[in-house]
This record gives sequence, C-alpha cells and structure tokens, in this order.
Amino acid sequence: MVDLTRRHFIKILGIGSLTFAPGCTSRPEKNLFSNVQAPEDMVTGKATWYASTCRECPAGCGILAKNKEGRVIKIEGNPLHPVNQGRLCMRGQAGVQGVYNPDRIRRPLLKKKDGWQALSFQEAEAFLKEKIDAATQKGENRVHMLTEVVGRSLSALFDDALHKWRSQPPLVFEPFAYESLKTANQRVFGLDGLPSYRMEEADFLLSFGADFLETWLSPVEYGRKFKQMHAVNDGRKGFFVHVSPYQSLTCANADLWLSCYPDAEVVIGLGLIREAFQHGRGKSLSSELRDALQDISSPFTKDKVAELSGVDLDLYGKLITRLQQARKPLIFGTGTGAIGSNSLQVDTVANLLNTLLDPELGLLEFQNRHLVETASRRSEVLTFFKGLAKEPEGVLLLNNVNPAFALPSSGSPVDVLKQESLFTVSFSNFMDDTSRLADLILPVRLPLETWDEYSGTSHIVSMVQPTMAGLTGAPHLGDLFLRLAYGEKSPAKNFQEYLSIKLFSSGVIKDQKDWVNMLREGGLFEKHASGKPSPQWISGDEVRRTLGSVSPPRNAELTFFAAPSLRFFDGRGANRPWLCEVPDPLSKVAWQSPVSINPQTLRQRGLKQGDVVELRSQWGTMEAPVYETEGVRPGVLLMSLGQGHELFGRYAEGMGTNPFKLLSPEVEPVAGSPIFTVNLTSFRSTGRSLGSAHTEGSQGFRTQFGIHYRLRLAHTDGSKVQHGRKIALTTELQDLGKEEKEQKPGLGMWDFPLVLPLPEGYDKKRDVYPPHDHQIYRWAMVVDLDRCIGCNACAAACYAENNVGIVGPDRIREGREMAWLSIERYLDEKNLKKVTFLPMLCQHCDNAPCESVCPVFAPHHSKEGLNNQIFNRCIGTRFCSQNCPYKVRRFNWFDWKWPKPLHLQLNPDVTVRSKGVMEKCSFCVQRIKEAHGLAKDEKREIRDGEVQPACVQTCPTKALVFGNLMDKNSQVRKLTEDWRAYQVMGHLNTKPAVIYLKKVVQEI
Amino acid sequence: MIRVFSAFVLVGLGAFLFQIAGQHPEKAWQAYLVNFILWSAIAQGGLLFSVVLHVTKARWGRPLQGLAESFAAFFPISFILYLLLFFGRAYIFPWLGGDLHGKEGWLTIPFLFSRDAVGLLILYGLGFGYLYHGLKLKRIRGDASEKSREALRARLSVIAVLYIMAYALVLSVLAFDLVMSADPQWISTLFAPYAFVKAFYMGLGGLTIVAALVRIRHREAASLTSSHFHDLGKLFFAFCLLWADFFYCQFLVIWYGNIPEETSYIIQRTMTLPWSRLAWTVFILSFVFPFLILLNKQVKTKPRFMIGLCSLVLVGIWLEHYLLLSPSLNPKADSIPIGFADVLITLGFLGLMAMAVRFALAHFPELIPVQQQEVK
Amino acid sequence: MSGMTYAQIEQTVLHTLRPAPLKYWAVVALTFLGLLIGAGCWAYQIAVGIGVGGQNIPVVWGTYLINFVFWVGIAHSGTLISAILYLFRAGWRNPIARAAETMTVFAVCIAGLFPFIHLGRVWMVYYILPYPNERTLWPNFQSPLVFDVVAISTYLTVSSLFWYTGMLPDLAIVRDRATGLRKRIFQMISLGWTGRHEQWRHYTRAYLFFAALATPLVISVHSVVSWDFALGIVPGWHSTIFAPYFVAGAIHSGLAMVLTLIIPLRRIFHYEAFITENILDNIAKTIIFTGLIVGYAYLVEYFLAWYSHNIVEQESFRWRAFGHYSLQFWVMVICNTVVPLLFFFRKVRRSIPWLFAISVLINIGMWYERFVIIIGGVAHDFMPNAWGLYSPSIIEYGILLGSFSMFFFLFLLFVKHLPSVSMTELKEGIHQGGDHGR
Amino acid sequence: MAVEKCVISLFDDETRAASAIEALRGSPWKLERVHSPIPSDKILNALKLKKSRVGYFTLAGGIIGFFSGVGLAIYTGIQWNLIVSGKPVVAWIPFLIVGFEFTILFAVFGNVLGLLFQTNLPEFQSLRIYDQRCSGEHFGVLASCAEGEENKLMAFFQEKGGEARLI
Repeated sequence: MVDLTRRHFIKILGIGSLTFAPGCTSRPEKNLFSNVQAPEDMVTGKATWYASTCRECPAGCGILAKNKEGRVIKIEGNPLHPVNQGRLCMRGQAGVQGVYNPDRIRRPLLKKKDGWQALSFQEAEAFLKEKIDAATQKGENRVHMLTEVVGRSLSALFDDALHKWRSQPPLVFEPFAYESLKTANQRVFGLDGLPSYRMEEADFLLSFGADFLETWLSPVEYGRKFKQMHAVNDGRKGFFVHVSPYQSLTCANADLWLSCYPDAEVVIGLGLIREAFQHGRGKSLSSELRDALQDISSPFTKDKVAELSGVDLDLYGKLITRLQQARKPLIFGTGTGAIGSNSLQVDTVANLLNTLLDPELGLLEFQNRHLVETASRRSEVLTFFKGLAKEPEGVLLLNNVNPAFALPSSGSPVDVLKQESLFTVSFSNFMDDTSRLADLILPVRLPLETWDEYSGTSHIVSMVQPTMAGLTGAPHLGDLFLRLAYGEKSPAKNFQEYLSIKLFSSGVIKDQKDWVNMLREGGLFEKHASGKPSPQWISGDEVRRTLGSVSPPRNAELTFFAAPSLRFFDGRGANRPWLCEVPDPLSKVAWQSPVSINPQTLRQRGLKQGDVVELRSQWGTMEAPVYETEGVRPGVLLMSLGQGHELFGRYAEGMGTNPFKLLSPEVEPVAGSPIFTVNLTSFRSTGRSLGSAHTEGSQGFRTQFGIHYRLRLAHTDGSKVQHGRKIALTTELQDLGKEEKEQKPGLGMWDFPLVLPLPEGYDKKRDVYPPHDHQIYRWAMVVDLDRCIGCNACAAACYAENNVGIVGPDRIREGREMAWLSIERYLDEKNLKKVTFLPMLCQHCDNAPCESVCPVFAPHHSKEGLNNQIFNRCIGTRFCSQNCPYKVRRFNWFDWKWPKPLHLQLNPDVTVRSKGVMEKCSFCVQRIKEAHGLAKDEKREIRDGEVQPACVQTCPTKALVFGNLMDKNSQVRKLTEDWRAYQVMGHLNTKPAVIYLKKVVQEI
Repeated sequence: MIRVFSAFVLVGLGAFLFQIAGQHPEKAWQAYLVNFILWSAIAQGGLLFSVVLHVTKARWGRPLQGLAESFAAFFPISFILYLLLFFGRAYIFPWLGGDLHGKEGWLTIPFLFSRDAVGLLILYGLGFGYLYHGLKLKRIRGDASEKSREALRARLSVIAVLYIMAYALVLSVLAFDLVMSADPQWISTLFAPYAFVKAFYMGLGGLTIVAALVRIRHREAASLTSSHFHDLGKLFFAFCLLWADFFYCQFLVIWYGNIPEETSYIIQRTMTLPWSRLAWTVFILSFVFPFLILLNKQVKTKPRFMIGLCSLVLVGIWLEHYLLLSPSLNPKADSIPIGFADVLITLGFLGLMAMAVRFALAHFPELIPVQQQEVK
Repeated sequence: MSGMTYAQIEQTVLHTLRPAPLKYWAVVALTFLGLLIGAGCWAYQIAVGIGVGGQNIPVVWGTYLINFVFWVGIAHSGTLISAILYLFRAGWRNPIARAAETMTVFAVCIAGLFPFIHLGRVWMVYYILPYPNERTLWPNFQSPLVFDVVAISTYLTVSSLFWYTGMLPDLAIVRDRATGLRKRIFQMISLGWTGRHEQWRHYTRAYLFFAALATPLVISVHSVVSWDFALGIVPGWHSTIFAPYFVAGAIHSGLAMVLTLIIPLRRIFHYEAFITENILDNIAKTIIFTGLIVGYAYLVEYFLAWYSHNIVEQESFRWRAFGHYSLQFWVMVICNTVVPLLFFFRKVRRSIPWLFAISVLINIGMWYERFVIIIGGVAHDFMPNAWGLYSPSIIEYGILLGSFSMFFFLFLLFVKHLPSVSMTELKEGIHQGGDHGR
Repeated sequence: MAVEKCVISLFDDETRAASAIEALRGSPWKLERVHSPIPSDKILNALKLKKSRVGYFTLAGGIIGFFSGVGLAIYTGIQWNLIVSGKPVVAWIPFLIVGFEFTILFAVFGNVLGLLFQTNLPEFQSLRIYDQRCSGEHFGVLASCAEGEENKLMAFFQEKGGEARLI
C-alpha cells in the first residue's frame, strides 16, 4: 500500500542524517558553503532529504525535510511512513515557517521590572538550574511542569527529571484532549485510550461531529482512509452521513448533512439504538445491558427524534434503513472541539452503536492507539492550576503550551502565573500570550532542529531528528533536561544518545545499523497485529447513569460554537503566514475568523455580511465580522478557533478574535472535557462595518475615493455559485457512464467534446489553427473532484515550493492574492448546502488565449506543452491575465516582503518575482527539469509518476495526478479516458491540459 | 430593348418554375433567395446614394441623384418577391425543426415574415416618400416661390434621415433573419453592418452602370462630366475598401478568438473545399480586381470600362451571397452546386430590375441628367 | 466670411500671436501644475509598484487603458476633419481644421503616454520594440499591443507631418509679418517657403495624398485599438463590430472635443467671423450621425447577446446594465446616444451654451463607455469565483488630472505661438478660384 | 546674355497675374517665377505645368512599406519560432495589420520626401529676391530681362495692372 515510486526511492537515497553533518549553518547569504570542508552529504545546489516526524499537531505524520545548503526549504510527507504515506496537510507544510519565523525568540529573556533582559543560553541555563535546585531544596512538589504531547522517550526523561526534583510527573496539556471519547471508550470497551479506526474498510460512515478531515486525531491518515472507502469503484462508493448543527469541512464532504439542533446528536444516537434493536441487533450484549439500553432508547421513536432534534423525518428514516443495510458501518462521536454538554453521551452512544451494528468491532484497532491519548483531561489541568493557585511556590516549566490563550479567560487559572512567588519558565520560541507571563523564556530547538522520537500511533516508532542546524543556537530540550537533572552524572552525553539507549533497551533497535536505518527511513514501521477489544462491558446502571441525564437540545436560543481550525488547529499555527494567507476552504476568508451565521438569523437581526457584531455570553464578550452562510443552522453562530492572539508575532497579533473568551471555564463533570459551545446572552450589531484590518508592513499606501467597492471581509471568492456554467461538475452515482452515450458532440458549452491538448485533439471542422506536436512529453494533470476534500494542502505546498508572495489581508481585500493554486468552493445553485471543491490552477492550455496577446512572448507554449511564463521578459501589460478565461494568473503589484529570516525558506530553484511581473502555476517546471537531468544521466526517458508537482505530491487523497499525455500508458492518459473527464469551459477550445473528473454525488 | 428584358424575365421565370416542378425545388428557392437579397439590395443601396447626397448637401453628385432615385422603381417588385419567398420557406430556412439553441422565440416563421414585411414596407414607404418629394421639387423648380421650395426641402431632409435609419435597421434585421439564421448557432455582431455596407457598395455599382449607359446613350448631351464618373468611381472604390474592411474585421476577430461556435462557420466557408474555391473567387472578383484597377484615375472616367468592372463586382457579390447561404443549405455538397438554372433565374431578376429602372426613367424624364435642365 | 479680405484674415489671426497678457500665463502655469501632479503620481507609482492603482485580479486594466482609448479617440476627429471632410470637399472644415489637427497631435502624444504609465515594468518597455539584439529577442507581431505600437506611432508621425505640412504657408506668412528673433525662428521653421508656383504645384498634390493616406490610417488606428479588446475572448469584448464601432465612437468623442475647444477659442480670439454658427451646426449634425452609429452598436450588441443564447454573454450584458456599474452604463448610454439627439433641433444646434454643454456631456459619456467596456468586461467574465470589482485609486485620478492638464497646457501654448486658424485655406475659402489641393 | 535684371510685379488678383504671365510668354522677357499666397489654378494653368510627380514617391514608399512591414513580422516570427495560443508562427491574417500600418507610414515618408525633393525645400535663396506681400494678398510675378530693358519690363507690368519693382 506504500507506493514506493522512483522519486521516493531517490529521496530515500538522499536521506542522510545530520549526525554526519555537524556543521551546517543557516547563513547561506553570507557564504554559500556552510563551512570550509562541507559534510559529505551536502552538495551545493543538490537537496538532501532528512526523514523526521511532523510536530505541528499530535498526529505525528512522517516527514522528509528538503535541506539545501544547510537550510530546510520544504517539508514533504515521508512515503514510507504508515500514518500519512507521503502526504502532508497544510499545517505540516507550514512547519518551516515556525523555524524561520521572523518573530522567533533568538535569545533567552529574563523578566525584569523594566521589561525583558536578554541572557546568553549558558546564563539562562545556570539561572534556571539555580531556581530548580532552590525549589527542590524547599521541599516536595516544588517543580511543576506543563507540556504538550511529546514522544515517549522525552516524557520518560521529564518523569525522571521531575522525580529527581521530588515532584510529580509533568502534566500533558492539549487543548483538544478527547476526554469524552476516552471516557466513553473506557466505559464501553474498558480501555482508557484512543484506538485508531480502519475507516477504509467501512462502507458506511456516520459521524456525530467528528471532523476527521480537519483536526480529529490524525487528519491526513483519515483523509486518505476516508477517500479509500468513499471513492467510486465499479459503480459503488461508501456512504457518509454527518450529523451536526453546522457544516464543517468534513461535513461538507459528507453525502448527507443531517442538520440538527445543538446538543441533539445524542437524541438521534439513542433513536438509532432503538431502531437497531427494532432490527434485532444487540443479541451479543448481556441481557441487563440490553434491557437498560432498550429502556433508555425506547422513548426515542422516529417522530420524537425528529421533533427533539429538528432533523428531517424522512431523511432520518432513510438514514436508519441505510445504516441497517450497511455491511460494515462505522460510527464516530463528537469532533475535536465544538463539543456540547452531551459529548460524553454522544461518544458513548457512538461506541454502543458500533457494538450493536458490528459486534466484532472489526474496524477498531485497540492495540494501535493514538499517542494524543496521553494528554491529560481538562479537569486535571484545571485542578493543576487550582493547586498552583493555592500555593504558588517553586518553579513552573512550560513546554510549548499556551494555556493563557487556550483556556477560557474568565477567571482564568492562568493568572497564577503572574504570582511573584512562582517562577515560571517557558521553553517557547515565541512571545505568545503565555510566555509573556513567564519569568524566564528559555527558547529550545524547534522540532525540525532537534532530537526526539514521536510515534503518533502506538504500533510504530517514528524518529524526530535535526533536519538542519539550530538557527538560534538554542539547546535541545532533551539535552537541557539531562544537564539540569543530572549535571555531570548524566546517563548519556546528550539526548540523542539517551534516545538511542532508550530505543536499544526497549529492543526497538539492535545495533548502530538499525539506528542509522531508522534515521534514514524516519522510523520503524513494521505492523503489529491489532488485537481484539477486551470487552469489559459497560454495566446497565452505568448506561442509565451516563445516558439517563441528557441535557435537552437547544433549539430556542442562539448557540455559539467554537470549532477547531483547519488552518490554525488550536491556535499554534496562527503565526505562520501561509496558514493565514491560504483562505478557509468553506468561507474563502483569509487572515480573519468571521462568525458564520445563517442568512435567516441575519435577516431577523437586520444584519449583512461584513457587519461587526458583538457576542456576549455569561463568560465574556467579543466582536467579530459576520459571514453569511447556509452552512450553519438558523440560531447557530460558528467561529473557528486559533486567531485573536494578543501576542504571537506580526502575523497573529490583532488578526481575528479568540472565541475562547466566550466559553465557560467549567468542564463536563464526568469526562472532565471542556465545553466548546455556549449560549449567547446577547448578540447585537456594533453598527460598524469591518474596516481594513491591521496587517504587517502594509506595502505602499492605498486610499479609496468614495466607496470601497470590495467587500470588507478579506475573502478571495466572487460568486459562490457557478451560474449554470461548465466549471465544477457533479454527477449522480446512478447515472455512472450513462451521459457519454446520449452525448452527441457539438460546439456549445455543454455538448463540446473533451479535446486533449495533443494533435489528435484537433478537428479540421472546429480548429482554425493547425495542430502542433510536442517532444516526447506533453505534461498534463488530472484532477478528480470526487477525491478532492478541499483541505488546502496543495495550496500550501504550492506556496512553499514556488516562493509565492504573502500579501496580507488588505491586499487580499483588493483582490491581489497570489495563490497559484486555489481551491475554489462552489455551492450547488439549487441547494446551497451542497459544496463542490475545485482546485483551480493554470490549465496549461494547448491554445492558451493568454499567450498570443503578450507583446513580448513572456508567456508561450513550450516544446513539452507547458505554458511558460518568463518572469524577466514580462513587462507587465497584464493582457494575458485579462484574456485568461480561468483567471489563474497572478500579478506582482508590489515587491512582496520576506522578513528575515523567512527568506531562508525560499526555494533556490524558483525565481523570486519582483514588482510589475505576471506569474502563475508552472507545473513546478523546476521539478520537471530536475527529472530531465536525472533521466539524461541515466540515458532514459522520464518515467510515469517520476515528476510530481508540489501539489500532487502532498495531496492526502491523491486527487491530483500528473504525467505525460503522450505516453499512452501513463496514469493521466488512462484517466482522461474516464467518462467523468471534462475540461472547464472546454467549448472555448483552449484545450486545457488540466482535465477534471466529475464529482460523484449520491442521495441517501 | 424592353423586349430583351422581358425575354430575360420569362426565361428566368421558366427556369424557376421548371426547377420547382423538378426534383430540386430547393435549388430554385435558393437561387431565388440569393437573387432577391442581391437585387433588393441594389435598389435600396442605389436610392441611398441620392439620400446621402441630399443629407450632406453635397453638390458634386446632383446629376447622378436622379438616376439613383430611379432604382426605387424596383421596390414594389422587391416587396412582391419577398412575399413569394413565403412559399419557399421550407427550403430556405435550414433551421426549421432543428435545434435552435434557445432562439425559438425569435426564429418562428410567422413572426419572422411579419416583422420583415413590416420592415420592408416602412423602408419602401420612406423610399417612395423621398422619391415623390424629390420629383415634386424638381417639377416646381423655377416657378414656385423659394419659400415653398424650402418647405419641400425640409420635408425631404426629414424623410431622408428617416430613410437612412430605416435602411440600417431593416437591412440588419433582414441580414439576421434571411442570411445569418442559416446557421442558428453562429453570430457576428458586425454581420448586419457588413450587409448594408455591401448593399450600398452594390447600389453604387448599379448606379455606375446606369450612369455609364446614360452617358453612352446621350453622349455630350448628358450633363455627366468625367469628373462625375471620377467621383463616383472614387466612392465605389472607397466602399470596395470598406466592404473588405468589414469582412476583415469579422474574419480577424473570429480567427483570433478561436472559439468553435464562431470559427466553424468561417472554416466551412473559407477553408474547406469546395467552398474555399468560391471564397477566393469572390475575394478576387469583388475586391482584388476593383482595388487594383481603381487605383488608377483614368479608368474611373471610362463608362464602358466601368460597366464591365461593376458587373464583375456584382457577379462577385452574387457569389458571396451564395457562399453565405449555400453551405448551410447543402451541408453535404462536395462540389459547388451552382447550375445553369441559377444563371437563368438570375437573368430573370436582372430583367425585372432593368425594366423597373427603364420604367422610372421613361415616366420621369427629369430623372435623366441631360443638358436642357440646368443642374443647380 | 466671404465678406472678408485677405488682410482682415491675416490681421485677425496674427492678432492672436501678439504677446500674451498675464492671465494667460497664469492659466498656463495652472495647467503646468496639474501636469506636475500627474508626473509626480507616476513617479511614485514607478517607485512603489503599479499596485498603488486600483487594479486587481480580475480587473487588471484600469483607468490608464481607459484614458489611452479616450485620448486616441479624441485624436481621431482631427484627421477626420482635415482629411476625410477634405476629400469630400466639405468647405466648412477649413476654419477649424488647424485647431482639430493640433488637438489630434497633442491627444496622440498623451494617448501614447498611457501604455507606458500602465506597464508594470515601464523600465523594460523597450522589449516591445523590434530592435536588433544579440539574443534575437523580438516582439510578438501577433499581439494586439504590438499592433498598437505600430499603429499609434505611425499615426503620431503621420498626423504631425500632416499638421506641419499644412502649416508651412502660414508659417511663411508669420515670418513675413514678424521681426527680430521671431522672424528668424519662423524663417527656419517655414523652410523658406515663398509660395512659388513650383512649390504650390507639388504641395497641393502632396497634400491630397496626405489626406488620401490619413483617411484609411485613422480608420485602421482605432480599429487596432478596438482589437486590443475584440481579439480577446472576454465576454463583452470579443465582438466583431468593435472596430467600426470604436471608430465611430472615436469620431463622436473627437468632434465633441473639437466643440469644447473651439467654442472658447472663437470667443476669446474673435474668430466668430470664420468659425461661423454654420460650422458649429455642421459639427453638431455630424455628431448626431456618429451618435446614432454608436447607439446602433449598443443595440446590436445587446440583441445578439440575447440572440446568441450564450449564457456567459447574456450574464455579462445583463450585469452591465443592472449590475454594479449600471450607473456608469446609463451615463454612457444617455450621454452618447440620447443627448446628441437634441441636435435634431435647430435651436439647440444654434445655441452656443447648448453646444458646449452637450459636447462636454458627450466627452464624459465616452469616457464612461470605455470604463464600462474595459472594467465591465473582465470584472464579470467566465469564472464566477473570480468575479471582482474595481475602483480607481487617488493616484490614478492624479494621473488623469495630469493628462488633461498636459493637453490644455500644450494647446494653450499652441494657440498663442502658432496660427490657430489656417490663413491660407481661409483665403482660398473666399477666393473661389483657389482650390487647396486639386 | 549680359547681366540680368529682375523685376517683380505685384498683382492683387490672380486673373491679372495670369494674363500677365500669358503675355510674358509672347514677350522677350523671361518669366522667373510666380509667388502667390494661395495655390491658384488660373496661374498654374497659365504656366502650363506638367502634373506633379510626388505621387510616384508616395506609391513607391507604400509598396516598400508593405513588404518591409510584413517582412519584419515574418522574419521575427521565424527567428523565435515560438508557438503562441496554437497560432501558426507565420500568421498572415494578423500580419496584414502590420503590413498596412507600415504601408501608410512609408507612403507618407515617400510623400514628404517627394515634396521636399521636387520643391527642393528647404531653400532660403529665393528669399533674397522676394516680396513679403506675396505671402499676404499679392500675386508676385518675377521676370528677368537684359541690362537696360528693365524700364520696358516695368512699363509692361504696370500696363498689365501690377505694381512693378526693380530688384
């Protein structure tokens, strides 16, 4: 299943380890060669790939970091890694922007009355050691630690260290800690953890809010698995129903969105349990459990459910039948966030449903568990802080956590950090809401620069290794702890060694060879057989206790949802310019987080999109611009988490607002999970409209006479529907293959045939121009709309690979975004709840209208069919963009800025465009050239799949395929014969080389 | 003379009826349509010459105006011919019963015929109005008071302006309905102007011929100096260029745009056999010849020569009309389906036109520019 | 006019060349200031980037191209009046020909500036020229913009030569009436013209050819300009009627501008004697005609957009009339086609205020026509997801101001230093015997 | 002939000037040149001049222009040999525009050159023997005669109704 293509193999050969490359610096602009004798695996102009593990979220995908002249310029998925199999999400892509972030703290900072005082790392370390020793002297439990989820070895080190300091092991703080799911698992399966799911084997998915395409557990992995079960094969595809009050990206990919009142999921779940019994399921259950369940679920008849939850009765009925027919159904509980007060019940119900419908529970891998399960419950975190508040003594170590931002602010426990007596140390690299409260900021190396072992799931060992030398000279966290805890008597001379010892002792590796192999391949990935669940079943009265108390659905009031963000996760991504610049796939709004409201609600309040509203809950108040969408129920207000940092560097400060402010500090009593929904006490317009949001160094000045025409929201889309044009097409599952037969080719928009950008695509009756030939290759791409989930990974990858400029909200508002590839979101004209995502990039037309109008041949047709854009020939007439029917050309209105050291990330193979120049997708021509060189050396032609543009490479669902059309056996060529194939606006006879496959939709 | 023409008419009629009776009625009707458009255009364009001169108060062409007005005599015939077209509808509207790409509302036989009939009535009505007042003006010249003459002139001007507008609009609608609709998918915004500029071009051709005949007939008596012919020739030359320009404007834009909905039309007509041959013939007859020849000043003043040249051009334009229509009417044709019958039918129309003009000149001698009546 | 003698004509015209009063120089200074403002804006734009304008994706062409087309349009009537009307021997053009030609020359200069202002990298503009170079980098002769370069430069050259040639005899007159430095200057620039029969013999001929060549040129130039749009495939642009329609539009605006210019001119310089109301009347009539053509073009475009049943075209034209820029659209329709119809009334044609007001309105309308076409077309084209809007930035307004200031600056300099009415042609006018260029 | 004398006579109306020119032809005196403020058919006819040859220059210019225009387009096209929008590298249809513009441009150049050559402008010689009123309202006829005959010549002119002046 790991497809080890040529390209990957080359990469892995290239994979080295910085163990052999001690001296790479990151100052190439000073001297091109990092040092006098360059390490043997560093050849100037040639990339070296280092295998490591992504630490942008707890999922732990395997990555390959592309290192050129000693600096990492791009991160790609590690094809050997079972979690993500070579693919990577946009957050992972943006990891480099953490390392090169211009606002990164380069030296330790000590808080003084009059602000921060910079220390050397040695001083800071000594200072810290002092403090810790002092605290340890004072007595027990004087050293407290709060950390993000870390690898087993490192957390072991933490434990040892803290133990040495006579203190409790550290507390793992993750804003999204899946408490309710863990509790439910514990209740139902007797397993206090997070098993992973064999989603790919299911034929029916029912999710009560689990957003597994965005943030839930392991998005890249489940994205892939989802499309495996949801792709069309021989006329059938799995079915996916999403039950929730609003439309997340995951929900937008569902075949059916069963929109219900907030907190009504459990009602539906119970109803489904009742129906399951009706259909004679649950034989395997113990009788008293069965009775209990039946008692509880019996009142939830179809009508009752419909009435309580506000779902459409008839749809609900269909859902029941589909669910009963399903061979291998899989039910998910609540999502990562946006969890209501019934989350525990919902997750329990989900687990019970799984048990009822598939007593084998074959789709749950109980042995293969997600590491994030080690995160502590919110309740524990709060107790931790309460404890501190009681006696604010000793030292508090904070490893890359941001409680000040991620905990509801009202009566925030975090205030304890302000206490004099408590010496707080933050190992963070950024001045964020929490570290600014710390007394000492001691930045450590970031994941791309450091050693660790982080295995996202329990059946693999995945390495974290330095992919480049430290940019700031900060210490490895591991080394630091070794030194702090053991001083001279350290068990290992550094954490790297400590790590190898650990791995050796745990029998993961036998010898140096294994070690090196691990480093080469990024880990040890042999599969363990997943065991059966140990069904220590929930007891009847337990069920009664858990499910008896269901808080009633909130159909009346205005309910506010804070959803985890595809782009910023819990907010840790908010200072990565790419994540800000790439717009949210559903709202197409960049740089801001508006609050999504149903048009009906808006009309009642006399509001319109772009108005700034004030939301007030009993816990707090905040203001945000309004975004109008059918994607939320009337009465529901939705905002994504992650922005609104008071402090977090230039890209995050003042961008959007932080919905945590509104949330209740309380937790769900049983599971101890936070509650991400809240009832609004007031919701009113501020009368203001969103002005131009503050942004970093806004280039040039810009004032408008009269009205500012663009909508105030920094959104990149024009119309949300396609006005009956041939752009993003869908087809019903049942008419698979029908259309092509009845279709008789003509000249109109709808009956124009698919014409390949090859000589055979020309027809004397239609074409004024003679066909032209290409040399061996005619590059082309196939985009399968049925596979595209709109996750934006491709867009981010494109930014990373092609040095695409970051323009900021003001410029985006003016319509000057630079994205070469953007995921266009089209709503169905008849049903605005149905979404189709359309990756739009240069179509590399054979008869490209943009070319001939240029006075200087800047865009022209290459021998291999590419639509080349010669940057330094362009004089900026912009005629090409005018004449491009796909509007995919981008213009450099100004010189875009890469504040140091962000410029170190720039890809040396791609020109950085100066002002006044047109640019656009080049099919990553630099990669094609590279492949050419390789093929030439080996005296052969480029193999199919050898060239992969950045977007294709990273797409988690393999929606994009790239290759040579002239090769009859190439994958692209074969796909073009699929009857779903069509060209956007093909009747213009541009003969695009980007061929789309219609999305296949199905009714329940 | 008159006999010859009536003979033409009879021959043409005969050929037409024979064709209709035969197994190829569609051929007959196509020839009929082409000729109807062509000869009506000559008449409409011919009169336009006089009208334009009147509106611009240009003095140089006075003696030619009368001759131009004589073309109006063909209007009633043209109208009757148009009405007869109704019986051939099945053969001349390939879109009948075909896919109309949503144009059903516009392309319906009753609506089409009624609107065009109304249009023609208005146009011809104005034409006659102009003719009538023009004649009146000529008649009362000399005697009646300056004042009444002024009044007449004023009214004449109003009608003239209206005629020009009607000319543009009605010919546009005709061009859309009778010619462009032959390929319902195809559109070209310049097509209508192209049509009425062409009509004026033809009108000037016809006028030149008539003027030349008059000149030959009356020798020196005719108050048509060679400078008149020179100016007329220049105008003819100018419109030859304008016509070609309008063709190029359409061709270039469509060629460059490369949108099959548009290109297929010109590809079929100009780039694929057999039609491409015809296209070149038209181009040479109606543009290359007149262009190269009329660069020279002298030839413009040679009546006999001009008759030959103008006839050539008119033949070219006849073929051009044929080229526009026929490919849609005979999509399968592998050779250009012009037969002897087409020639005869054309002769018939020529006869009609000639008789009309002769009739006019005979009944209103003041139209003929001969010495005795002073030219003001 | 026929009442006048040669002497009176000369006297009136030469009178205008006498040293100017202070207020004249004040106005000149004012216009120069405007010119400087424009220049400043441009300099700023070059320094910071073209982004200081309001353009964006999809609307990457803004007011600069609008002004370009507008000024080229203005430039057209000059040649029309001096060449086409000349060929048609419309005697009434004589007294206004010189002013119109001058207007043409200056307008073309300004129009020619705008493509430069528009460029993203104006410092690389020489890439457009077919200059021989080692790497054999040539311009693309299939690009409408290169057609522009060729056409506009040709037009500039030809119209300036035409203008100068036509002025030769007058320069000689000034020379003969002047003294001192001015005499020497005019001796130089009149090339020693003495009105010898040999000179007249060739001159008249050459002048005729000039007219004969300028006529097709003027038509071709604006056709080429129109093809900057029509050759694209953008809905609302890709239309075969554009070439003649733009030519008509150009003449429409040009004539209006002529009125706007000569009405004050005849007032200030007491030209009422030559530039009679009949002439204004004739211009007005011609404007009716061009206005009707423009109106016809609007009509046909709408009809065929509907008839074509091409949903993209239909949406594009629906939006044009009722969408975001409907205001500009209706301004355009009313000013260009409805208002000129007032000229059907003799009273309007004969009243100076009316003439002036309407001419200004038409200029506004024509500017908005270009706005509606250039902005409206792409703002709302094939991909709904890319639909966007555009509004000019203050910099663009500054440059617009600059262009008008420059125009009036040059024109003001002209009227005080060169004969703004062709004395020679006027003399012929009286003198039935003479016939300029036969 | 010995030293020549030049006499210029100014007429305030072209008809008289024309008749004077006619008369001169019969006389022993030589007509040098005629200055007129406007081009006058009468005078030109009286002079019996051949038609001007400027036209040939113009025509030549036009023809050269057309070929150089189209030529340039084709040459540069072939030099790069780049396909744009799938259009043929040598595309006649658009190249005609270039050809046309060049035709006009060169024709005009030819025209101007023709004018300058034929009238050999600029030349400032004739200004020496020239009366400034000729650019105003007078038609000046300049004739030359042998030494001593000047009075006769002047008399001749005066009787023709012009005011004669010896230069």
